[in-house]
Amino acid sequence: MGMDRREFIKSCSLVAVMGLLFGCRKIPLEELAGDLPSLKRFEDEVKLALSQAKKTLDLVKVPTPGALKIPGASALNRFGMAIDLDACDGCGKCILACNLENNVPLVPDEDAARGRFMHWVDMRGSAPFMCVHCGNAPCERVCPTGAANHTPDGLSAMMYKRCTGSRFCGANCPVQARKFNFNDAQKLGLARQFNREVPLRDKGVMEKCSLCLHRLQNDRLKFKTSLTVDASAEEWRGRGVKTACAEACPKNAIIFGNWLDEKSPLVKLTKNRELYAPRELADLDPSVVFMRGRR
Amino acid sequence: MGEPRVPERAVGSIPFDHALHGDSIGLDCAACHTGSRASANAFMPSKADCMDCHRLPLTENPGIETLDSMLAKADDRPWSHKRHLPDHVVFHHGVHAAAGVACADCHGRGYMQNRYGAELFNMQSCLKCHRGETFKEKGFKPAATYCAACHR
Amino acid sequence: MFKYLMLAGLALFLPGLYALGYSIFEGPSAWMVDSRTFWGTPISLFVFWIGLAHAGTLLSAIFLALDIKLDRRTALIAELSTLVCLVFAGIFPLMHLGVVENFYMVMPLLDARGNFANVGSPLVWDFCCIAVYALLSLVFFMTHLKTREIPALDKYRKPMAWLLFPLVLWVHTVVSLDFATTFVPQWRGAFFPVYFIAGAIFSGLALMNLLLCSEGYRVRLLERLQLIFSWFMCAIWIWDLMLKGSFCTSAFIFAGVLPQFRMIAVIRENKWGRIALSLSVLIGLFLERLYIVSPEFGSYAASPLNWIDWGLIAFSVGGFVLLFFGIRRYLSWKMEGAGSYFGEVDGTDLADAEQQELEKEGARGIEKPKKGFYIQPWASEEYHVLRLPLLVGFAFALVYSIWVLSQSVFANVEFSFANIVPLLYPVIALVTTVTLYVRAYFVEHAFTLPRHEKWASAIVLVLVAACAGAFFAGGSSQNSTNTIDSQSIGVDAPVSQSHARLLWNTRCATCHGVDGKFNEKFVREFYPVPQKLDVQRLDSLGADSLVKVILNGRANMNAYAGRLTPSEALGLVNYMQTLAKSATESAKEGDNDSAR
Amino acid sequence: MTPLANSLSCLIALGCASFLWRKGSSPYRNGALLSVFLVLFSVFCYFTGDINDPTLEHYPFRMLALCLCLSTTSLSLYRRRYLVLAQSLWCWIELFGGISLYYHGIDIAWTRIAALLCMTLCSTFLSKISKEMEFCLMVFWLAVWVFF
Repeated sequence: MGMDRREFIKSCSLVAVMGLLFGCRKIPLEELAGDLPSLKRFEDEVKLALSQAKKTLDLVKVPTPGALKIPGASALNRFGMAIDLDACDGCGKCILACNLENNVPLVPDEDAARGRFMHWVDMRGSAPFMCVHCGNAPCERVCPTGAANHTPDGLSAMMYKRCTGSRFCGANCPVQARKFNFNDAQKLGLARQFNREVPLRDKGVMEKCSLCLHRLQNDRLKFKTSLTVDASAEEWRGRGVKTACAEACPKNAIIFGNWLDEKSPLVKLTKNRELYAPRELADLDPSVVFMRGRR
Repeated sequence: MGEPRVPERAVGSIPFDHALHGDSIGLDCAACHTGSRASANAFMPSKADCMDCHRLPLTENPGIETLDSMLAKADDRPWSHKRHLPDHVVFHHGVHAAAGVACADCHGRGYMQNRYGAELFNMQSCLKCHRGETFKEKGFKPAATYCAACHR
Repeated sequence: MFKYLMLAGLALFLPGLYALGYSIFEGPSAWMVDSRTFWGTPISLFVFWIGLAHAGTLLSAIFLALDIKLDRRTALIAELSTLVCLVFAGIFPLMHLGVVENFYMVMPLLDARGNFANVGSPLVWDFCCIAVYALLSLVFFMTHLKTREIPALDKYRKPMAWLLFPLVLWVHTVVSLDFATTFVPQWRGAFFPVYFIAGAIFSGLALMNLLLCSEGYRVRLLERLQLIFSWFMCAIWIWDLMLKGSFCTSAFIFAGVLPQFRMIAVIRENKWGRIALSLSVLIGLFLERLYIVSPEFGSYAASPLNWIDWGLIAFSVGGFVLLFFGIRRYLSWKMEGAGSYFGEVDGTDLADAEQQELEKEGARGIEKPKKGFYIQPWASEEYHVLRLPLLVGFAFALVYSIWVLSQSVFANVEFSFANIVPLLYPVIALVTTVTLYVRAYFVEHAFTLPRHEKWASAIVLVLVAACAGAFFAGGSSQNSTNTIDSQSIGVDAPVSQSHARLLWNTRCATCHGVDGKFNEKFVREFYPVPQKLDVQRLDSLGADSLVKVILNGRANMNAYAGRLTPSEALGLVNYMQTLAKSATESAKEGDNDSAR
Repeated sequence: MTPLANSLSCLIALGCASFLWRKGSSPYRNGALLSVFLVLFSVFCYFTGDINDPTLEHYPFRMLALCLCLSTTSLSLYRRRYLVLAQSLWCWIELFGGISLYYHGIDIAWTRIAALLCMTLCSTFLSKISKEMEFCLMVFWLAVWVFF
């Protein structure tokens, strides 16, 4: 299959456009020059997003996440995060860190005005809020192509090349954690690959927090080539991995770890804390939770 | 997929023959492709890697002087090639080597006669092996087939 | 008459086509999308047109199946309208995709890579149901069209009608499940299947009445049904209101209140009055679809639609008018002349025909007395025609569902029978129809195709096969642009034994051999023989000097300073010692063996 | 919805059924009656059940389907056909309502659907339906409604 259907369809629609309307309206033919946006613009966008952030977040208590219930789930790993509401002061450093780690593109001004950012992490109730990687994720259930699917170790992964952009997952996500690539960021010069590890997304696909999937993958591969020094684990438990947001947090309010590994910081630090999740997600078995209460 | 993939030579390209460097003198692929047993990319030999052996004239045949002079002139990363996989595909040579997959299983033997492009590099062949449908005689155990094992 | 309609259609269609092309190029950001669902007008239009598409099958097939007489002309018009509606119902879900060329990934068939669509997704059900529905309606229409020339075909109409009867309802049920299965609070409703079906039939009736007006006659039965359905819709809306507390007022006014004016004889008996009634129903139901798909648009006082939305609406409406009346004109010689069986032409009142029809309708509105109080179902003719094909269809559906559920692709997706139930009937209907007509053509020789039609069908088959092949192969993605050259030195961290072994095999085994003895093939022939590894020597030299040797080189050995970190060198030294030990031990054993 | 209200609802349906398809009644009358019944059932559900309970969403429509089933026994013409169709409608509502609820984590009432399907098939191929048979059918439906 050498031929590229996208080009074909584009040219077809273009023929329709040109043949039909002769200079009636600007026809989007010109390829916009893709000069890379400056880091400054990313920082400014994060500031703008912070200024527009939702002020409230409706939380309810949830139990500590256990092993996944999906078939073929790993009994050793279930990765997740806990966000410490007592420590977090909503500085938003995590948002920028995430954008740079995952090459999250900028959005044009009109989208920004509508609050339609591509940020995987956004502020709600002055705390970072991202996809919580539900144990039984509604988005995965309705994805027609299976592009949104679960890994055995608890990530709700997104396969961009398999996505046909039906936006059904977005419609079915109770908290709108999924972001849709409405515009071709690379052509518009809004995308920049800060991190070679993460591919840039094309126009028309869904994306969302991947829990830094690439870091986990790299660690797993490193483990499987048996190049790690600590022989303490005979199975891969993803120890020593941290998400970009967790790394960037100055207050250590974001803790990444493995819910099923008692050695993991997540399990240690969530002991005798009270765990919360957004009300809409409480009974969808979230992997990313908020925590409060005495330390 | 099909077009032959000859490694791109650096300027003043140095003649190279896989056949002379292979099993015939008991060299492992990893001797030059230093990453092929341990890291994600196989890598190309650096000048130093070549010089490990070529610091001495190795044969009597007259070509060797020109070769050595060329090597001497070459910059210290003489070889490079384009990655044969899309950016959203994760492939780690080390893991496969550790699992006992031989280089020739995927790369074929063509390159031994300096014929490139005979490799089975596509998702079908990956998945077939990961599902344990191919290489039965080698007794590989089925590997991960969930998408995020190899894609990002 | 039709010519002017076609021109009007064209006038709407062309700008609409521009909007379509533009929005396909621009992608979903072209039309107004609602932050909640990302869907917007195209999906509303899809639901709207798929609903209108029910008019045809409802009136021709279901009436036929239930022995409610409808004249050939009305039935053909209905069936034709179904087909044309389906064209537009099919376009919108495709053009609303973000990556249009990936639409084939929605088909529940295995592709070359072993990827499989997620058959648990209502979108996949949609795709299958609509495709099958379109195909079967086409077959049904052609059969009906040809009954004039080939009376033998008439025998297959009723079986087809019985097949289409559930299918048409199934299609809209599945469309409703797109919404009912989600977590969107405004879409909660296990009653959506009935709701959508009622709405579909309602709008379909309105469309039929409109088309009949253009034909210049009317069918009172259809107008009555339209009125009755308006009541039923209102009842459903009341329940919706109770459930969610939200309500689409404009839809209620247009489709609930205005149709009641049919009770006034002046409006009812006036052609323009009837047109107005039907139009208001259509408008009302379209507004309702908009409301359902994007609940956050709220009131329509301030229009949420931009020019693209209007363009898409114009495209579908104009396109429908153009296409429908175009075909209608082309086929008029086949359609007309049958006389309007119980319709009445404007002016000349055929009230008595209508009266007879009323009596025929019998006491219960949609019912016609018949001799023979009780017919055994299995004695009926259609049962005989359908028996074998149905059996094949069911068998195939069974096999298919087992195959689907056994796909290894669903390794970590929980699947139950409930996920594929909606796929079953379309599969059954498709296979049954194919069997039915293949048997009719090859076994019973019920009909023959003229030469050009044979060619046409052959070409179509080839095209279908080609598409299937392309979809099976799937797309391929660009290779990375990264170039790879030689390995750069790693971070200086302590290395494990296994790492050291890998390093040894990579860096040292060329000369020193994997097992610490030499690589015979290389040294001796090309290269001076390196020092032998033995424990005493290694110990006497000591680790530090050995590390220095590795990093800085020695007589015939190159320096590895730029390529190995000190700790890696140290790891190698330790590994050398283990190699040496094992070598001496094996040597000892060798001696013992020889001594023995 | 409490068992009491549940059984009450089927009695209401039974009562409403007797008004349908009277001899010589016009389609308008029947159509209007059906719509009114639906509103009536909705109001009944609204006041007897918890509006946030998902299983309530298609309850009035199930009542309507039951009502139609019961009413068909009084038909003089095409009794069997409409009896079968009414039962299929009920099945339909149960099945697809069930599927949409299944996606919200509520199990499908397979037993009820299976029972209805069996009865639909049986009554298709049943020889002439006598008065006694009608009575049995009605009892069966009510039993399905109350117990399954």
